[in-house]
Amino acid sequence: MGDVSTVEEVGRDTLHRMLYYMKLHRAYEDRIEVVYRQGKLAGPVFVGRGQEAVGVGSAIQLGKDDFIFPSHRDLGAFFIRGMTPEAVSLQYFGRRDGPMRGRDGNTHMGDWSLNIGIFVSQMADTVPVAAGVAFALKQRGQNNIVLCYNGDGATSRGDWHEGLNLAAIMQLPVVYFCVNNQYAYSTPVDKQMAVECVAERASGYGMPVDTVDGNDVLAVYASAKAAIERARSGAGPSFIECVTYRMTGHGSHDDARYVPEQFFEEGRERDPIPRLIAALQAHDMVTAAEIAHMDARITLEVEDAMQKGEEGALPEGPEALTGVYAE
Amino acid sequence: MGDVSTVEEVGRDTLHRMLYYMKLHRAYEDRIEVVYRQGKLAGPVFVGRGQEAVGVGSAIQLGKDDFIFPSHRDLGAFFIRGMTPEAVSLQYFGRRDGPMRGRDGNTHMGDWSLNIGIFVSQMADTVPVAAGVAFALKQRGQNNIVLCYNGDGATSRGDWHEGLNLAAIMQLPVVYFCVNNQYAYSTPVDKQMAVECVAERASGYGMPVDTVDGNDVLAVYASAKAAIERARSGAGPSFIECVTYRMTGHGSHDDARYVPEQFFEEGRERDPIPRLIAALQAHDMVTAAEIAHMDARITLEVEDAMQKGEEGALPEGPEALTGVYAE
Amino acid sequence: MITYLEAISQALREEMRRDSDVFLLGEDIGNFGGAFKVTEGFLEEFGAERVIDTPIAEAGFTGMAVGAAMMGMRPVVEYQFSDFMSCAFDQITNFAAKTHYRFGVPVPVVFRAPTGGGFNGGPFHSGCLESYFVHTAGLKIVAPATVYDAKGLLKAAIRDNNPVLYLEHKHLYRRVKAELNGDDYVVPIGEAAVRTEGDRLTVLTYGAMLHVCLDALESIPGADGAVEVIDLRTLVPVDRETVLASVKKTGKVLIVHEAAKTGGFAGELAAIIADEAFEFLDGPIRRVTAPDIPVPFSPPLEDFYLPGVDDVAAAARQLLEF
Amino acid sequence: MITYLEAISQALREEMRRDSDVFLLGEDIGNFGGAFKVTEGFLEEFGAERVIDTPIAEAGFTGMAVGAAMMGMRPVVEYQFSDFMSCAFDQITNFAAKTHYRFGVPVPVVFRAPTGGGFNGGPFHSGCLESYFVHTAGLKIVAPATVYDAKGLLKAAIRDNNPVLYLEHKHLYRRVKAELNGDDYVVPIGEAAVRTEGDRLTVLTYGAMLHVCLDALESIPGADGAVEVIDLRTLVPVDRETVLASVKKTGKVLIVHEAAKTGGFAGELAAIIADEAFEFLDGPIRRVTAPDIPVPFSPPLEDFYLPGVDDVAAAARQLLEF
Ligand SMILES: Cc1ncc(C[n+]2csc(CCOP(=O)(O)OP(=O)(O)O)c2C)c(N)n1
Ligand SMILES: Cc1ncc(C[n+]2csc(CCOP(=O)(O)OP(=O)(O)O)c2C)c(N)n1
Ligand SMILES: [Mg+2]
Ligand SMILES: [Mg+2]
Repeated sequence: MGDVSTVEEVGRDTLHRMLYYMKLHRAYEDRIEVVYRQGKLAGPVFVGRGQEAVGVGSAIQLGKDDFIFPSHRDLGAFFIRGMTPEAVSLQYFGRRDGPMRGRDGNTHMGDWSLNIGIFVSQMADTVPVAAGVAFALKQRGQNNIVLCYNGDGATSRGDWHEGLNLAAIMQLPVVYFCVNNQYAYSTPVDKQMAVECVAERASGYGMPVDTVDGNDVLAVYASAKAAIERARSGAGPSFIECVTYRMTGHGSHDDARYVPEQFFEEGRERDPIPRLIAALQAHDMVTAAEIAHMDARITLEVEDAMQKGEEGALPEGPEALTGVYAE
Repeated sequence: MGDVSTVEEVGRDTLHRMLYYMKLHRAYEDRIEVVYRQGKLAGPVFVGRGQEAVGVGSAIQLGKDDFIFPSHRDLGAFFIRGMTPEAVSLQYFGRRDGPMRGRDGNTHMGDWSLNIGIFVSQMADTVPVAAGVAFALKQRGQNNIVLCYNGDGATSRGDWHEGLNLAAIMQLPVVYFCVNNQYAYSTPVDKQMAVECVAERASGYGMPVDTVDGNDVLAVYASAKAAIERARSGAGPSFIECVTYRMTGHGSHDDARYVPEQFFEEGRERDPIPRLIAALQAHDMVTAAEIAHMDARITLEVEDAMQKGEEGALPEGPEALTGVYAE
Repeated sequence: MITYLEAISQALREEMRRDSDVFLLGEDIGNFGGAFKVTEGFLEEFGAERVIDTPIAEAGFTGMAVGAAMMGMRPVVEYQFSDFMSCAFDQITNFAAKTHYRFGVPVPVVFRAPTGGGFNGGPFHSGCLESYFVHTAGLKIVAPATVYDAKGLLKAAIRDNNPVLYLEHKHLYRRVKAELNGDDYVVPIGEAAVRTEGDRLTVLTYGAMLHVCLDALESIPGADGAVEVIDLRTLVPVDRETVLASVKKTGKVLIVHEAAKTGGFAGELAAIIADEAFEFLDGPIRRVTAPDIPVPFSPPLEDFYLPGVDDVAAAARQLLEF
Repeated sequence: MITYLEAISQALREEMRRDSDVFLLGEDIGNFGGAFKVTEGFLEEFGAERVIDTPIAEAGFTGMAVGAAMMGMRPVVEYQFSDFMSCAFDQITNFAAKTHYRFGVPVPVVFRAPTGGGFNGGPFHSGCLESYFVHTAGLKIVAPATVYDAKGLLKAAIRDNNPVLYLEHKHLYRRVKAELNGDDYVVPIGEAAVRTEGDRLTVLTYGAMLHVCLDALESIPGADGAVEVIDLRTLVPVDRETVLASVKKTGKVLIVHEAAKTGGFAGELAAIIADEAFEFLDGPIRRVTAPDIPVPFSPPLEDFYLPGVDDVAAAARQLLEF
């Protein structure tokens, strides 16, 4: 499994969109880190630099009525679902008009009108929740599906085990991704489990398991495509481990002292964005001008988003009291 | 793995002890069910009828300073560790001098002076706790080990996942048994998991996994022997699934309507006690007289235990207030 | 005459017939009809898609219910014993309770919690866990004491757009009976019921303890017309108006619950009263509760543990004489 | 001068040097020195057997700690944020808390819970979870507010033969400083400290709110000698004597905690006082707490959420004038 899709298969248009979203993800986070260092943000920043191919190569394949539960490093997937860079900035700046209205910060966000679920900080809690969403879709005979993303660290939690098992027993239309960036905070995968890879751990649930190069958007695309078709066809859940590299510390406060330089070098060599560009160029599917134009557009979008985010109004204290309960 | 030990290997003496404990387990539970039906017990009864080989074939191999965390159906293992039938009766009758002093009932018991741990009702909670006991043994350089037993149902819980993983990462001297009696209350294994057997589920943790006929005490003995040696040698944990038959309802209140008669027939055919006797007889290792003598002795022991249990003094209400905190 | 347990079944069955989004999940609720037989026959009527036997995975099936509820379905989760909610504590308090506040998406899920002691269930089958959840904004908590309320509050809980913890007391399952014409009605969440009127002492209670309190009145000379027993019915949001109005009338308060004392719900009630009705108090606020120990198994120990008629009567007499 | 955080590290280091049975486990505490750097340098000094980096498995490593404690070891568990204790709720309340009562075996484990808000951590990194645990018999709960107590209470907790929940307030980590000669001392569990003496109002508080209360005194005319601020230091078992003695002297009570109001620990205190010191009360028992909502992220929302100097001062003035 996990064999790479050919550039032809995927097609120029989708490839360009993937390149755009990966670049937008990267550019947005490069910029928000600067904003953070300028002391303009109340909370921390968590980025998915170097991991963009995972969310983008999978979420790009969804239809309007499908659902995702991204992890805290899958910003590209938020963008693909239609969350705007401006909305993300309003979120980071804790503004009233952000998706969480200032009630939660950074990538602790979602937008149900865009079928983007939320997560709680407690790692892996979304695994059974996503199964519940998939259950509702199945129950109602919609042939929509759910993509749920978690890190390698999350797979050590009981909720991950219980959720995967339930999805498998009930044959639910959900695809679970492990964004294996090889670290949980400072803890490398080999201290989190006694097996070689997360996929081994996932092999005991009765669903197809795949491991792919998470820095190769075409590999992610191919594996996700098979799993999505399977889910849509009613054949049940799948698990896909995307091996990637966390190219920063855990959060904006973490200098990643504990990560060997070697690791970052590997990650840089495998950077998913240049790799996609190279593939496109090899097939004459993109010109330098097109890329320059894309970059220029993204720069403007990100700048605009940061400005709107910073200008957005903060909520007023007493607004905190509303909405604990639904009508 | 899991190949049957030869009768010679195990030896007459140990075989007789195993037969004795399996019979004692069986006889005790047959009797306590009668006592229950007579309305003499405040709480329910959970029996391991037909499952005796699992606890007996494994716990028989432990040394004095090893530990066990039995499940609620491994009464034979309690006896092997030195808990007396009288103590068990005092427990069932809720008496002051029972191992839990009337504070908990039925097989919710243990005796730390005998290195028998307790469980809380929450299934699988003992999995990480047993790992912690094993951790202490390892830390202190004792070459003792821990055996921890849980049902098939318990393996669906997050604590089972987290505990197995920790034991594997830390290479702890513990052997985990799954007493797979094919039901969790009324729920058959195929509704609990989408894989064929619990062993598949255990294969993702990086420890050796074995599946044995849990109704063949020699098979249990052989598999446990290998795992115990492994643990003692410092090579880390193992997992052993013992496939057996729950020959009753879940508890004394449950008529097991939902279990196909076929299942009970199979269980009867595979009854571990006659099988061990046959093996012994095939090697002229036991005489009818010896068996008759063993049965007679057990009858007396069980009767005596029931009487002492019934005669034992109940605690007085205010005694409930002591011992919430240690000095 | 139907039992408290049958009232629960009736409410579930009627709501499932009324609304195809209502479904049930939990351990042994299908084939077996539930550990207490609340869902007996449901599998046959509603099928395996709506009466789901789960593995032993409280966190997992709670999370699943939350996800389905976010989609507008109305799951009713049965925990085999309320004690096992401890295994789903994170999903209940963090995902179910906080999602509407953060995300604006309703989570209409009901958590059915078979609660309480009185049958020698021991430390892990007898719990009254309400105090673990009253502190979590976003949850509603109801605790019916009567057959009528068992049905009406469950219907209200199922129709509510928030996570509702429904505390059904095991001791009442087959002990309380009443006539219920098969009517479709709800008991609104948030309204207490005055069970006896009185002007000298307010007794605040809920669940099985209501019956202990009512029995206690028998042994209190002159209780008639003097002791006002209020059945809270809902713990969150608690009916402050009814509670405060009664206290302002009587000036004396006894709070009775089965849960252990320290950190129990009585504390919250005492705090509300000692703040908002202080000027009306003519005596100390007293609590009759279980002691601060796990629920012991052996009959004499559990009998001692559970607040009884005598404990309530003694405390009430004291306060009346104060 | 050392910080509250350094005092915690000191206590841990000294106890680990003193007793080889003491060991630490939690996420990122070894290599990384802990999310807040409490255990910086510990891996180097004590080695990987005693400073254990765990996977993300709160239930699992809590259960492991309980098992090791049953063997007589003295594990100190670090939860990266106290909020994540919700994932270990079952192991803490059922296994750790109830084992000595049922089984007679001590469980000397310490649960270090980085607690509280004030740094825009949002709903899952700012929690004050004490109320979830005060109701569970078998646990002790301490909440140091000063550098001295941070060290002395942690040593007491480690040497105690029971599971002790140690609430270390993140907001105090680097904000409070004091001279500590490297002495080896314990602050006994169960003893409150009177921080200011007064005869007209008792203020009961703990943790970071102690400092808010002390600051509030500044803005209360005539607070000096009038307001008695009591730092509870231990929540379970609470120091009833000190609390009741003060209330009997002042007749007025203000209870301040950072946790949300409903079901918060203030309720328990109010209930104790309204029962045992009722005759001495000259005014309502007031609570200043956070509102009943999740902890919001955005600065203006969190500022509004957290009880502040003005809230405390206003409530205190009101009571003094009552
Ligand atoms: C239950 C729980 N425990 C601890 C934490 C603190 N924490 C936040 S992120 C993180 C590491 C997560 O690692 P991983 O799942 O691999 O995701 P990544 O950050 O690497 O994308 C930890 C330990 C948490 N969020 N939830
Ligand atoms: C967390 C939890 N949920 C539910 C229960 C109720 N319960 C008690 S035993 C049992 C079935 C256990 O099945 P299994 O683990 O296979 O053990 P067996 O009884 O078959 O030996 C259930 C559901 C429980 N004890 N713990
Ligand atoms: Mg990771
Ligand atoms: Mg079973």
